[in-house]
Amino acid sequence: ACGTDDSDPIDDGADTDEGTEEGTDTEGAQGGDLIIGQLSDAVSLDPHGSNDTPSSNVAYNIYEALLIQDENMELQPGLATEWEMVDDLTWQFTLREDVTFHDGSEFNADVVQANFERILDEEIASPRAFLYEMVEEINVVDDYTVEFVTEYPFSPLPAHIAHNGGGLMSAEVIAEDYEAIENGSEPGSVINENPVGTGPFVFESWTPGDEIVLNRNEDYWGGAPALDSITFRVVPEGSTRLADLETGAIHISDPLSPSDVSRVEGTDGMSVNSQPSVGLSYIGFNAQKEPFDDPLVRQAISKAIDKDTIINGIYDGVGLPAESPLAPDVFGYDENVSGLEYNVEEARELLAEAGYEDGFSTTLWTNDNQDRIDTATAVQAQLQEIGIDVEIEQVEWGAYLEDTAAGEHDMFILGWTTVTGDADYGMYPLFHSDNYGEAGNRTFFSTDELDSLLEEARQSSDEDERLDLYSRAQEILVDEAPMLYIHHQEFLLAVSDDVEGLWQHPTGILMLRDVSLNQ
Amino acid sequence: MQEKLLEVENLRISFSTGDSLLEVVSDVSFDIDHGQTIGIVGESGSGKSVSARAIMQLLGNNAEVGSESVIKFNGEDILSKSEKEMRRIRGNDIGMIFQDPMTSLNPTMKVGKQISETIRIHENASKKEAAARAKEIMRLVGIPNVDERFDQYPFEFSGGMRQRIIIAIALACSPKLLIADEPTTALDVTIQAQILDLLKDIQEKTGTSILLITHDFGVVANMCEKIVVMNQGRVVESGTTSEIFTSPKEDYTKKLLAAIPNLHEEKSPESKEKLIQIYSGTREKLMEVNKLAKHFPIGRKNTLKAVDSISFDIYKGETLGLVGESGSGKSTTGRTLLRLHEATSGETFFEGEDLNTYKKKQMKEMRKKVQFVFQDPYSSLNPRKKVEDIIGEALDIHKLAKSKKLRRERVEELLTLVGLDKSFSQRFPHEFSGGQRQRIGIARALAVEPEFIVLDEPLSALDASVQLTIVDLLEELQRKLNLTYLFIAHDLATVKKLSDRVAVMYKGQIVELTDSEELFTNPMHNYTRKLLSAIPVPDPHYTATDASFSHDDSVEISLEGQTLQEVKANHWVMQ
Amino acid sequence: MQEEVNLNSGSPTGQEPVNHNIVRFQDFWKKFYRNKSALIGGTLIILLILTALIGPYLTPYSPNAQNYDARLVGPSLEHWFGTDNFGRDIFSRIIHGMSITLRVGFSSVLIGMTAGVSLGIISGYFGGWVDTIIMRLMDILLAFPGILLALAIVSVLGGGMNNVIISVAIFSVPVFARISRGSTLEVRQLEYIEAVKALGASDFRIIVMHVLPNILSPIIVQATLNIATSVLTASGLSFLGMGAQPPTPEWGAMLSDGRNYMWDAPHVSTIPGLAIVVVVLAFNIFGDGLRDALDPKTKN
Amino acid sequence: MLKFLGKRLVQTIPVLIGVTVLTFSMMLLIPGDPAQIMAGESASPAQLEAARERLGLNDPVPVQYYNYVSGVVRGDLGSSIRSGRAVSTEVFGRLAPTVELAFYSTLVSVFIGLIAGVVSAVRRYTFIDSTLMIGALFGLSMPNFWLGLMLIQWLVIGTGWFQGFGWFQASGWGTPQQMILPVITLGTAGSAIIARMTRSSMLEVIEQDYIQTARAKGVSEKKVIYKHALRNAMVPVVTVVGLQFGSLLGGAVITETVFAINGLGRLIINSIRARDFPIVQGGVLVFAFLFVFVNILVDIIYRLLNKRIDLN
Ligand SMILES: Nc1ncnc2c1ncn2[C@@H]1O[C@H](COP(=O)(O)OP(=O)(O)OP(=O)(O)O)[C@@H](O)[C@H]1O
Ligand SMILES: Nc1ncnc2c1ncn2[C@@H]1O[C@H](COP(=O)(O)OP(=O)(O)OP(=O)(O)O)[C@@H](O)[C@H]1O
Ligand SMILES: [Mg+2]
Ligand SMILES: [Mg+2]
Ligand code: NI
Repeated sequence: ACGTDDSDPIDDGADTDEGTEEGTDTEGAQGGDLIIGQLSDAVSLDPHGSNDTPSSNVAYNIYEALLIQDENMELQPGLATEWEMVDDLTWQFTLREDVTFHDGSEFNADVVQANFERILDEEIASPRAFLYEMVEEINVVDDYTVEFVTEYPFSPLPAHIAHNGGGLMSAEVIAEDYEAIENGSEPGSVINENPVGTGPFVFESWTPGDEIVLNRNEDYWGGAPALDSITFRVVPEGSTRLADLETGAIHISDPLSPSDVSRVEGTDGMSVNSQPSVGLSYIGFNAQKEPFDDPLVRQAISKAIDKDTIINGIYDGVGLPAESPLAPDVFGYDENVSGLEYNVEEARELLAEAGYEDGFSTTLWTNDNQDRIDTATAVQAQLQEIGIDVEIEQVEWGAYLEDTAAGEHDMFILGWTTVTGDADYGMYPLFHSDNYGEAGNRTFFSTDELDSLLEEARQSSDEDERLDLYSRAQEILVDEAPMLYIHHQEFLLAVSDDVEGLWQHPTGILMLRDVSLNQ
Repeated sequence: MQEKLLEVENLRISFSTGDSLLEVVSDVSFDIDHGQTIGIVGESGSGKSVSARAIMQLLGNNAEVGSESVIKFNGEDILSKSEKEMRRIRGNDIGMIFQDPMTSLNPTMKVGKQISETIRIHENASKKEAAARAKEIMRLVGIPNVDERFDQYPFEFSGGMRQRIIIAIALACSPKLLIADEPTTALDVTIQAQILDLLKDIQEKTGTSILLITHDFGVVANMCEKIVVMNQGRVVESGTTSEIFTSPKEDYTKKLLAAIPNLHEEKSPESKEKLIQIYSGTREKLMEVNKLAKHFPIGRKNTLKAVDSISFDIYKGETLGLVGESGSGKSTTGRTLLRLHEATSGETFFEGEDLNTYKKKQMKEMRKKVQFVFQDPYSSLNPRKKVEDIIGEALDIHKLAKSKKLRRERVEELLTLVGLDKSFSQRFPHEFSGGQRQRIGIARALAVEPEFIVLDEPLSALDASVQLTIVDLLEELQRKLNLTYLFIAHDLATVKKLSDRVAVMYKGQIVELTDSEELFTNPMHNYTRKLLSAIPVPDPHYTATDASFSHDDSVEISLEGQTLQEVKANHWVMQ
Repeated sequence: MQEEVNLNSGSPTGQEPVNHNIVRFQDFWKKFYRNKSALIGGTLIILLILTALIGPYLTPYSPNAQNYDARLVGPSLEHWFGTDNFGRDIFSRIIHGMSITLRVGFSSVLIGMTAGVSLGIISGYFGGWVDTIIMRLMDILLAFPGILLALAIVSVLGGGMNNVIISVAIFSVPVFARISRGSTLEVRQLEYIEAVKALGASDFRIIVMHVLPNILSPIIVQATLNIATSVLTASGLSFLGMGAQPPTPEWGAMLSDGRNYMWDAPHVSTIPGLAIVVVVLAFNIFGDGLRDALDPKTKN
Repeated sequence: MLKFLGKRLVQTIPVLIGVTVLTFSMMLLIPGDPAQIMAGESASPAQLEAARERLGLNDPVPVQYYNYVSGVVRGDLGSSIRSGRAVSTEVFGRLAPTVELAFYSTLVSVFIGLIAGVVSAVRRYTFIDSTLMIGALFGLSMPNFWLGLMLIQWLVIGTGWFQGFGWFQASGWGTPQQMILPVITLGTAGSAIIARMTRSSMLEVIEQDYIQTARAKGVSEKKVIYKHALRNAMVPVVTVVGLQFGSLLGGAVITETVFAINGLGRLIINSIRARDFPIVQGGVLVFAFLFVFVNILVDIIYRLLNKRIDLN
């Protein structure tokens, strides 16, 4: 479905392997100990306590959510076998029976209730709470049926439930954690020591900053996975990860830098795994600041940038030029919406029309991510062509987030990942007037029409209607060009040829259940 | 014919300074027989030390030895020996005592180790044996408390003691030839006598030959069979000791001999007048020292009472001589007086005011009035400054030169005054001979036209004729400007000549204090007597009549329970 | 025994040039001039400065001209030093970046050295509580993560070249302070210091005229070495928005930008690295020469 | 000596207080909000607010500082904002690799630096001298990351030597095999500086009179150099070594990153970037303590080298 890299045998194997949830695919299960070298350590193994990819990667193997999204971001049964919308505000989930947690406790509706109540508990201050802030109550209907009631109609709820932030842990651990909080501990500290879920792998140990080890869950309800154990090892430097891969110290390097793709391809015994993401990289304009309050200027700039050059030049051709904020795999993406085309002549005209025939000077902010810096450098050179003088300013990450949220920028480079795979998450936080600043809308762009479209779309339960609304929203966003949509990244992994059955989710999570090592 | 131990022929040495070649030794020839002691005397800066270094092949890389020069040691040509061969000779066959005791010792190595090292290099001695031998030698050269001192560092030693360490190093392996460059100048006469006896002793036992460089004709007369007189890089005259003393041929030699200070000279009437004024209380007091003490911590608990509660007065216009055993605290007294060291206790009044209460500004004024000539001429000169700036600095500090030109003129005038060439102002300290450096120190002190100067061994490295010049200069300045001196020295003849009154120090105390005439004719304290009896007599035919006094056993004189008392009018003795 | 008259006496005559200032400078210059390393170092530095000034007018390419068709090309006739990931000509970038790199390296060292040496000498010379306070402050500064400090400077003073120079200078202050303190402690106890004290010299005078010249050599060494570290540190701070911002061809930044291409195109990082070596080499050789010329004992 | 030690240890207290105050105020000064950084690009305001409240970031500054200090006094360094783990666990867990790395690197750089410096001082102006010193400058001008990556690429991957002998695993710390390359990487610049310092200091000392005395004793040139000159030349070198050790502690970040060593340097930098104040505070505090300790050591060595230097 997503193969951009035909030369890669593993990729194909993984991609065609649908219905993985059923856990029927167990050939080649020789076991083995898989070692993954990753950029950074997990922050927390409390599924409600973090939202970074390394944490998710680990948590995904320990905990499971009620639903899962397949590689096409389509919803599939997880710990819930069925789900339906009872009315505009009520969703009902039927739970899988005979599932036990790693600590032996039983999975049932009470557990689900306890988990979601914890996420929404302000005292816990879960960074995942925003996914469920529309949920008003969680009702236990019977042992294996649970009901979510939302404050307003919210059709993407199942997608949110499927997010790994909705991973479920043993009620006993939750109780213990609360007890510890009473005694002055930080929320999650018990869970970090002893994460207990229902997933295919069981937590073994965590040396912070160094590695996390998981072991096979022999009693996994979907059948025990092939691997004996998984080690997530922190190797911050990309080149070192490759060296480790080459010397056999690790099996997977996550992530792989685009500039290293050719190197990996040229080395025996390893290959590149690429996976289109549901992310977007963009240059945001400050739509409330001159001259970016003028759509003509924003369009001019959007037209002046050759995305292909950037993708080829900086990302080594990895990634998809973005037409609109939504990636193709996101629900609501409209392939008929086409973005502003690269055309320097037209860009100049637009700029002249806006009253800047001689161009102007401005600044472009970036944080210290090398790809973003390079993008900025390329953009600077291209804007020079239409007379816009760009000064690049690097800002340290912490300050960057704060200052862009405060609207102190002219232009800035950032990214956004539609973690739920639903257009609501891909647009509502970024472009709704309620979300100015730190909530996500750092361009400070909004129109009334767009606001109402986005509101309507998130409340509608009719898929076709939603698609239609999102189409219109995307058209507006292309037209108004509050951002210059650069590209939808691809996740890149370098994988040892010993690894079989690996695939990566569009949200970046490694799917390890069916992986086996072939030594 | 038996071979000579050392033959030096046509030695010519030049230094390159800047871009000119400076010939400092020209055509020097002399030789030494086995077991012989010869003395080199001569003007300061005449090339004595340089010649000695040439024998050791330690001239440094800016020196050049003329191609026609020959130095033969034991019949072998030294100049053609490799560095490795030389190393076997140095310290073993030829021992060398360098002139400058302060900078010749490694500051970060324990003194004992510096001695035992030589033994270990040349003789297959174990560490323990070498240490035992080293201690023995330390005792031999008269270091007290050897066991304790063995593990001390050079900075903890007085000038004289350092000199003895250097002697000990040179003697450690009983060399065939000992080159001793001013070996006793920093020592008091008792120790000097001891060392000289020691050298003679060693010579007798081992047949060592000695090349002795010195200014002191008393020492030469005592020790040497032959004398070489040098002046301006050349040998002016040489011959047996009695020849030179009785029938000198050259003018320079005559001049030198004439300049030898004489103990029996009468004091001048001026001096007598001064004494009358002092004793009658009509002369103004410049300084009043009351129970001054300076203690240094040694080790963890012990303290060394370098100066242990001394009281005395200094009157305006007088010269107070300060003599005494090396290490008895003379320099420390001088330093503490001027607040270069903070006193441990006691008071010092300068022109009636307590020095300890002086504020910064007063101190600066005081510093203009009071000067210090340091005992060690080399280390008291900043190695990175030219002489012009070293002396000129004194003028700058007190704003005594109105223009650059005046400053330079004044510096040149001062150099001339102390008998140095004007052009020396452009040289750096390491380019001078010992005596020249000493005179630079004097010139610096004189630059500010002080009222009071502490002269710490100002003449030790000077030959007799230059000494005389400087002594005359000092006296003349005193007469003209009513200068006051505290004159610290070992050379008792000069002390007698220059001083109005003399204080004798021993173990940090003043043991005797009276006018110089009285002290030399009627010494009352045991230590003073011992001191006076050790004065070498500049007459080769003189043999010590007072055989009762042996130099080698340094009989400790106890000061337990004694105080300084006026035993006789104006004659204070510790009893 | 010879009894000839003086031909060439040990003591030179008193008739020589009158102006000693000139003589003194000539002495220094002569020594300096004759000192091969000083000469080579000095010439190199002058060459570098000239290149920094004139070079930018002569380069074959514009330093920021991108050419995606010639990315990561190795050194060739067309591109002497090859091209970087944007296809920019590295040779042109090196030449254009020279002035800014020299400025960062040199000014930050100069500032850091001045402040550090002053503090160190004061501390070592006076000792006691002055020493305690200064050295404890230096400890704090040393123990303190540089990034935090730099961040604070950015947030108070803003980014920009001058502030990066200040930050880098601040990092090096404790280093210079410690080194000069250590040497001062040693020099302080020497007799010639006591001798000038006896002359009534003020502490200031002693420090400037007597202590400083005698501790100069470790300071010169440290300073010339520090130029390299400063350039590298400065580029390390650019992510905070300090100092040279892309696409400025500052060498340290070029060096670290090349990091991603070290396997495929090592020249991208190696060449700026070598350029830094050349500059540091020039200053070090020069520093050695200076040291020798200042030391009266070395003759050449 | 004991008195000196006592005095210096007492002096550590103000240093540590100074460090905490400085760190604290810097943290206030610099923009960036831990809650927001934790939440990343997509955070909801309510959630941020809740997080701030929980972390006590909404308290007035003096209250925050008071809370912090009173915690420290009770031996509680607080807990990480990001992970919730106790700061002491996080910090001390990572202390050993960093200290070891700095220690071995210092050892290596002293060893190499001293030898190179002495050799080039003794053979002044010869080919060896120039080669060594130019080598030193190369060592100095190579950034750690460059050297580290090059070592990995050339030695580990390029030649296969290390993996062939089972000597090297690119990541991790603890076994001698793992230590070799990081220690070389970190120690190189240090040896360069030490070599240069030693050379210049030696040149100064060799000119002194007492070196001549030693030669006059017949001491071999080697012993003259190593027993007489070196010790006297050591004072500036010791200073540099002390500084080196200190800066290695802090400067190990890059080496730790390149070689995947789970050290304190990396932790602190990451925490600064995440505005994880308690970790930064704790880490800096530990560094400061080590630093002061190293400085005390340096002063003692000064004194051991030259008894005349008065510590009090
Ligand atoms: N390293 C040097 N460079 C230049 N000139 C030097 C050097 N060493 C000594 N001289 C000069 O050589 C001459 C002889 O010096 P030397 O030290 O031999 O004198 P000396 O006879 O030992 O005098 P003194 O009795 O004062 O010690 C002096 O004029 C001195 O200035
Ligand atoms: N800075 C110091 N630290 C420790 N001990 C010292 C110090 N200076 C001098 N002493 C000791 O004090 C005593 C007296 O020394 P001082 O230099 O005053 O002797 P001196 O009478 O001048 O001897 P000399 O005639 O040999 O110069 C000696 O035992 C010496 O070792
Ligand atoms: Mg001499
Ligand atoms: Mg003395
Ligand atoms: Ni003149």
